[in-house]
Amino acid sequence: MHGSQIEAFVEDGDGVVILRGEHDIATTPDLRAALGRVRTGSDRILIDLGACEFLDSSVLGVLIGELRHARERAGVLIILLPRDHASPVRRTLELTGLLDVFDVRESVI
Amino acid sequence: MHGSQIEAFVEDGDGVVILRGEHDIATTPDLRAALGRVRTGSDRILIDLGACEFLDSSVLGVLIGELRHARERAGVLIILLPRDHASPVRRTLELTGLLDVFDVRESVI
Amino acid sequence: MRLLRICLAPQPEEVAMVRQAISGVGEALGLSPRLLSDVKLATSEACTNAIVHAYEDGERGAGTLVVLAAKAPDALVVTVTDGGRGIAPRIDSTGLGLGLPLIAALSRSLVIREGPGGGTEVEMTFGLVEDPVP
Amino acid sequence: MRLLRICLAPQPEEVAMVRQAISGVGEALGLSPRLLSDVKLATSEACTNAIVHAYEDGERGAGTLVVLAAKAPDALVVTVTDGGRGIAPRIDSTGLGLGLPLIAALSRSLVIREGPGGGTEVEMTFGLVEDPVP
Ligand SMILES: Nc1ncnc2c1ncn2[C@@H]1O[C@H](COP(=O)(O)OP(=O)(O)O)[C@@H](O)[C@H]1O
Ligand SMILES: Nc1ncnc2c1ncn2[C@@H]1O[C@H](COP(=O)(O)OP(=O)(O)O)[C@@H](O)[C@H]1O
Repeated sequence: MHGSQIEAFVEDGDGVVILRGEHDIATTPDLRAALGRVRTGSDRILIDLGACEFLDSSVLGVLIGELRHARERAGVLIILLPRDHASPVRRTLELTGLLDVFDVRESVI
Repeated sequence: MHGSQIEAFVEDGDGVVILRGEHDIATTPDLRAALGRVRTGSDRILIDLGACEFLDSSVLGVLIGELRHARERAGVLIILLPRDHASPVRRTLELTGLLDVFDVRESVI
Repeated sequence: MRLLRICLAPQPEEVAMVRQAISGVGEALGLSPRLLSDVKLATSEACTNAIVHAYEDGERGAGTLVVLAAKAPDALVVTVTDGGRGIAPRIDSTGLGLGLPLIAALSRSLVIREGPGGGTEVEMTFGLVEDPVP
Repeated sequence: MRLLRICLAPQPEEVAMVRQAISGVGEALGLSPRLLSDVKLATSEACTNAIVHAYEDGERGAGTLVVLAAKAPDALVVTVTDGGRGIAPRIDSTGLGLGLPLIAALSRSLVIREGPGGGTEVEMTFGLVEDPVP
């Protein structure tokens, strides 16, 4: 699948954004908008990359921006990663040192 | 001359820092300290590069940091450049687009 | 040996297509899944840089972006060329500066030079088998 | 033809010495003042990157930094090699990310590859006369 999809909702007070498929400079505006929607009123944001097949450095830029937002308002940002440890998404976060920067958990998708 | 020298003083309420010679990663700690000394109590900082023969991107990093400081406290940062338009220092600021970012004047050194 | 040549508009929506094309090339060469994803990411980053940095906002419409892939004896060489203003640091870049070091980390070698049309040519060489120490 | 080879400790205080040495090389080749200052700045940035990024804080003491200069038919080639951890993006870099694009802007071509000892080799090629369009 080479499409991309973004789902955003609030559940039990948590803002949840699910990325599916491939995400890059073309989808970061939608991602930013989705985060803006769920951010209001949620102290905890979950970004679920369990079904994300690709992300580039511009998406990482949005994730880091979100982490700064979260820290400024003493909120929490959690990144959920594909369970497959060989997934490209995991490797990209590892190469950029971001596995150590984010609060990272395993996705159940 | 391949040495480097930093002079810092307050004059008429302005914080003045004069860089002479070559400045790089080895001299940025002294530059930061000098700026810290003159910053207190001065709304206007002048960094005089009129006798600066070389600066690298780590010095530019300090200058940009100082510009942020200045903006945060609604102060002013002025960069004085060598009169020689072919000077390496001018070219470095030009290449990095910083001639348009800083308030730039001509040095009388 | 040339494996791929695509000319495209330097627009964000085009990058996914480049990744798909370069994946096809990599699969045909029998690259491992990890190498394949490295080639995709590096190529994607190089295209994104051309799209974001090579052209002034108003000039992207007339801009060009060419992606070439060629097989060397034991390597895949991917070249991304724009016809833009040439590489230079931009203090007001909204990016994090991850692109170039990421490409350098993903490739066996990275060459940056002026393109034939005055823009930037980014040439990335990848091994066909994974290096012993990853 | 090799013009220079210096091995030095990857320490901030050493960079001025490298600039002085490479200036001597450039002057001997009759480079224009502008080319000379471009070579100095690019070489300085490459050394600084090796000093700042190649080694973990505790390991710089045992680190190496080698600067080579060689003359090609119509070019000066400067190579800066460290024995560090290899190039990769570092999100916590305190730098502005100006170094690599600045080197690319200053040089005719920039090559980044793994060094023989596993670190990073940065090869910068400069023309011996200024390009017609600066
Ligand atoms: N194709 C290009 N054309 C012009 N400038 C470029 C190009 N690619 C990269 N650059 C310059 O190099 C800088 C560093 O690029 P990169 O490491 O990808 O970081 P980022 O894109 O986050 O700024 C960019 O900010 C830009 O100034
Ligand atoms: N010799 C090197 N060894 C390891 N990593 C390097 C080296 N040179 C550059 N890098 C990586 O490339 C990134 C970009 O370098 P540069 O453009 O000079 O920006 P900065 O030094 O301001 O971060 C650095 O943050 C670092 O992660």
